[in-house]
Amino acid sequence: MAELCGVMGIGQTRYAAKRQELSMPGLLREAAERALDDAGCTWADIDAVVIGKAPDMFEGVMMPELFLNDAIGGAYKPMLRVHTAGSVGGSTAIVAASLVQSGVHDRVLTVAYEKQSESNATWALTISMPFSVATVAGAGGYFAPLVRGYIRRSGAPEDTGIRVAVKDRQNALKNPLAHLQLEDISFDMVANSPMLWDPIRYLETCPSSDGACAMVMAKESIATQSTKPVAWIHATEMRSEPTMFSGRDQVMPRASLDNAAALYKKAGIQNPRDEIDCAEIYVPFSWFEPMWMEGMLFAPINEGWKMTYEGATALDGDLPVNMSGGVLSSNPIGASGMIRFAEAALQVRGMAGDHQIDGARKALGHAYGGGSQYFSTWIVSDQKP
Amino acid sequence: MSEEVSEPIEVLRLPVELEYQYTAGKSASRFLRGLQQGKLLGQRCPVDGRVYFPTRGCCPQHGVPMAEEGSIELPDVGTLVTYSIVRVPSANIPLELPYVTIQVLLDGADTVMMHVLGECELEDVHMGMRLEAKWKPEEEWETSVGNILYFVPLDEPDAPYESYKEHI
Amino acid sequence: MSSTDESSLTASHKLEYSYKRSLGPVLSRFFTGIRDRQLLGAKRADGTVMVPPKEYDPDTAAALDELVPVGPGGIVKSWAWVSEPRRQQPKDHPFAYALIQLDGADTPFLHVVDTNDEAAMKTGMRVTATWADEATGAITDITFVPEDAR
Amino acid sequence: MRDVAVVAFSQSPSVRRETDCNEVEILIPVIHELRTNAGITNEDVDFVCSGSSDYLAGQSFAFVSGLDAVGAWPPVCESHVEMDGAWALYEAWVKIQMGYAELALVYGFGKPSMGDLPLTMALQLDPYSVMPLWPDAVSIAALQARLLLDDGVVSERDMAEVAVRDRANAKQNPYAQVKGDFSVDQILADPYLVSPLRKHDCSPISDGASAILLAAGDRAKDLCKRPAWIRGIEHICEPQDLGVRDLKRSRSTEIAAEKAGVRAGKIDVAELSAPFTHQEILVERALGLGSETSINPSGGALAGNPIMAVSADRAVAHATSGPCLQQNLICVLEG
Repeated sequence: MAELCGVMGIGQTRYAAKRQELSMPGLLREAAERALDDAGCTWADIDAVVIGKAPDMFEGVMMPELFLNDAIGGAYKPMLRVHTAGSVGGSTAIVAASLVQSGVHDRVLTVAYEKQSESNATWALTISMPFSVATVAGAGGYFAPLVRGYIRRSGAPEDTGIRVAVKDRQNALKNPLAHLQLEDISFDMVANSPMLWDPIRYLETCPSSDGACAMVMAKESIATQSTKPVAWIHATEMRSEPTMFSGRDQVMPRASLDNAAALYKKAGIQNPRDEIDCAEIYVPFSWFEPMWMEGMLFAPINEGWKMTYEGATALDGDLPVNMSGGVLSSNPIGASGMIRFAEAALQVRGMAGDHQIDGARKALGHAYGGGSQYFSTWIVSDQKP
Repeated sequence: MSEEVSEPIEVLRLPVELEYQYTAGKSASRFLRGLQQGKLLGQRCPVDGRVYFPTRGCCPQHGVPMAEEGSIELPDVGTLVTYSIVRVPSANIPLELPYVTIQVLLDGADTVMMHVLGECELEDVHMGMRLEAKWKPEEEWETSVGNILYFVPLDEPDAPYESYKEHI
Repeated sequence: MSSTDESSLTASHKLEYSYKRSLGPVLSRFFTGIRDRQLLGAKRADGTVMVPPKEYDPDTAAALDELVPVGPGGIVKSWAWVSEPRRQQPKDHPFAYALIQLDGADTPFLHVVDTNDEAAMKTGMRVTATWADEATGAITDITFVPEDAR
Repeated sequence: MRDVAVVAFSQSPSVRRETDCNEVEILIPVIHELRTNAGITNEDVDFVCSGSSDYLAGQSFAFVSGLDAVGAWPPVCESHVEMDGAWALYEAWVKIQMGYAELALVYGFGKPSMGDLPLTMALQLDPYSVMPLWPDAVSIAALQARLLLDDGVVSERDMAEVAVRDRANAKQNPYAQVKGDFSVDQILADPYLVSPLRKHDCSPISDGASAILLAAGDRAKDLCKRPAWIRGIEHICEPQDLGVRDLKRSRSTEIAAEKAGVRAGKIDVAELSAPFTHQEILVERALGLGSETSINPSGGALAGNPIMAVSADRAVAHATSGPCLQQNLICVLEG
């Protein structure tokens, strides 16, 4: 019953620790203009705008979309602002797609961003509240105990995370927009980097970036007229569960597994590892690659690390993961999920440049957030469903 | 007039300062008042009877308010479920580096609490360790989890993995 | 506080951070201008001038980069009298927020008018910008006062 | 377009300061009551969407704890807008339109009494050239009111009449915060709060939550004897800059109303959630409402304004966000 929706324009900023030469409107604009150019349309062609970002306290502006909207052509148009923790970039793309799939709008612009240099991410992520005693700082402190739980459960070799970190940083060298460009990245360099939140080392963590990512999505009759390849959306899915409850599996949350099963069912995928050509997965700490290989049903439970170890997730593997360098190489938090979705779309459009996987026809974009409790995903293809 | 060309302004500092009157809520207030008296009060979910510690306003799994009469006192001993050794400083955490952040399952509780470990060599930290709370002097007790300074190892055999693995 | 007290505990909570605002090319010129005691507006495609300048036209999203001098005098288009200022607000005595249309500008902008009392405020009155002794290049460097009071 | 209807609604009382409960504790009974009244469980719900604001709560990720009140297990298909709950309702309506959901749960919650709400709202303004002056929300609205008064678009008496009407209507609404019989002359004798606004011109600051159940076609008829069918739902956002907008009318409301088909038939009841009396008049005019329409029979936002929940509440006509009616949503419902 839903309308077909195609991604016909993608724009990303260059990602960096500080894009000090840009204001917030300027940052969104850099991505949005590139997406419009790619889609071959103008501001006037856009029917609605969907903006996503993580907590407002990162930039200290309450509902900043209200002052940003007109800089990306949103004056006197419908505008929505999405916030679903770390998965927000993905959820924002899904809301934009829904506006087209529902037949409500013909052509929608979506932008997700974060300008983390305006403040300090660790502060904004863990603001101390009265009566509570802070024992962990930022996302690393929160996720490290879960990573330890995964290692204990799966018996994964302790250098699995190092291998992921090296692979993603090598991939980033093929992506000129990536924040971290570590020319001399090596196993030893990661292994010898300081242990921050044991078992997570410095070079196994994501950076803090400024950046924005934008997409133009359109209904079938418009998208098919594009002179460039279109990424057709085959399925979108999202799942959430509470942060904690008794017996909650924090390492392999059911929301992830349910989300994956529902996504593949909608996309008509029986065997994801065979049918999906490549994936952009939200991996802010290297160990989450093996964990989400299981969480996305690419590998049996407790065996995701084998895919990393055997090189299956490398650019020349059978399921390349994070060809762009991933969150480990660029992390404007509110945009990080949308970058995954957009990079998946670039792959099936054949427009991913030096990190293009030859013949990629079906790709997965993935984001997660909160205490491993929010999941959003999509499957895109060069073919209509 | 000076001839020198002044530097353009590219970045402005903008302080934001807002004050709030934070409300802990009914459930957390009971829990915090217990702490003030040195009591660790858990609450039962009225649906499955599981004991939540620290308490929450409702059972997140079932979306129902915790039974008020279901408040039960827990001992200050438990099992280390998982942990991380933190070597990164943070403005809002006054602890000396490195320190060990832990998830503890108190005996009789069905959820973990986050805290820190003390009086333990880093190489000795491991999952399943038995732990005991180290309290501040009684005259310093407030309505805060901070009344427990940290947990310390107990001289007891480790809890078996099976006994706590569902809490990771 | 007794243990039978069932009302919720409350505590004050302060959210405090000093943000770093990178300005981009247009606002950089605007704030550098303020530091150097010069107010600037942006010329839009239809020839009208807006203050403060924006990088992109609010109605058309067209990039704006032509800045022209405006003010320092202007007309009060509307005003609101703040009789009990909050600690964060720019004055520690009663003052007015006002929409001021600077000479040379076609749209008003929000700023502060400092008069002794509310009776001195009037829609249509002329005001002019005065600068703090030490201008740092922030919007708070200036305050407007009645032109005839100078 | 599919037929979609509001089939159930619940709300907490609007109160100036909820001293016992935190945000989640306000929300728990509201969602519980909604499900009970509709006779459904979480498993029946295909999509959940909420609206809230971190700055109202003074902490990042404030909305995450809302999942506790839902009891989001097994995991739910869920999304959140950092906006008023009205826009969460809109997103849920879109999901039903695309066939993703048949039954959707929408909720909004806020506890603005924790902070200094008018001052907090200054953080919505341009962070470079406006926000550093800390113009509070009442002062911003007062600037708009004086423009209208100076131009004779409204009078102080018009504004007082709106307050008197809404407060009188609110007497019928057990959830409303400010209610009673007042005379126009009596309240016009009050001093200014921020000149030219008096206390009665400003909506109260309210803590509260509300929840709505949306259903498609036959599902709606199964669940409810008299579903409120959504015949049009549209929202529009203006540029924020006060200088470039026409503050003497609400253009975004006019556009949304036109698209939503407000004038396609007689409107019996309009619920407007403008936070200031002069803004309520602007919205009323933008909608083209006449004497055949009963305005704010519940008392409207001026009687009780749980800022993030106002939406999800009545057979909504209108919700707003941003300074001086920057963003407006219009929903046309039919019984």
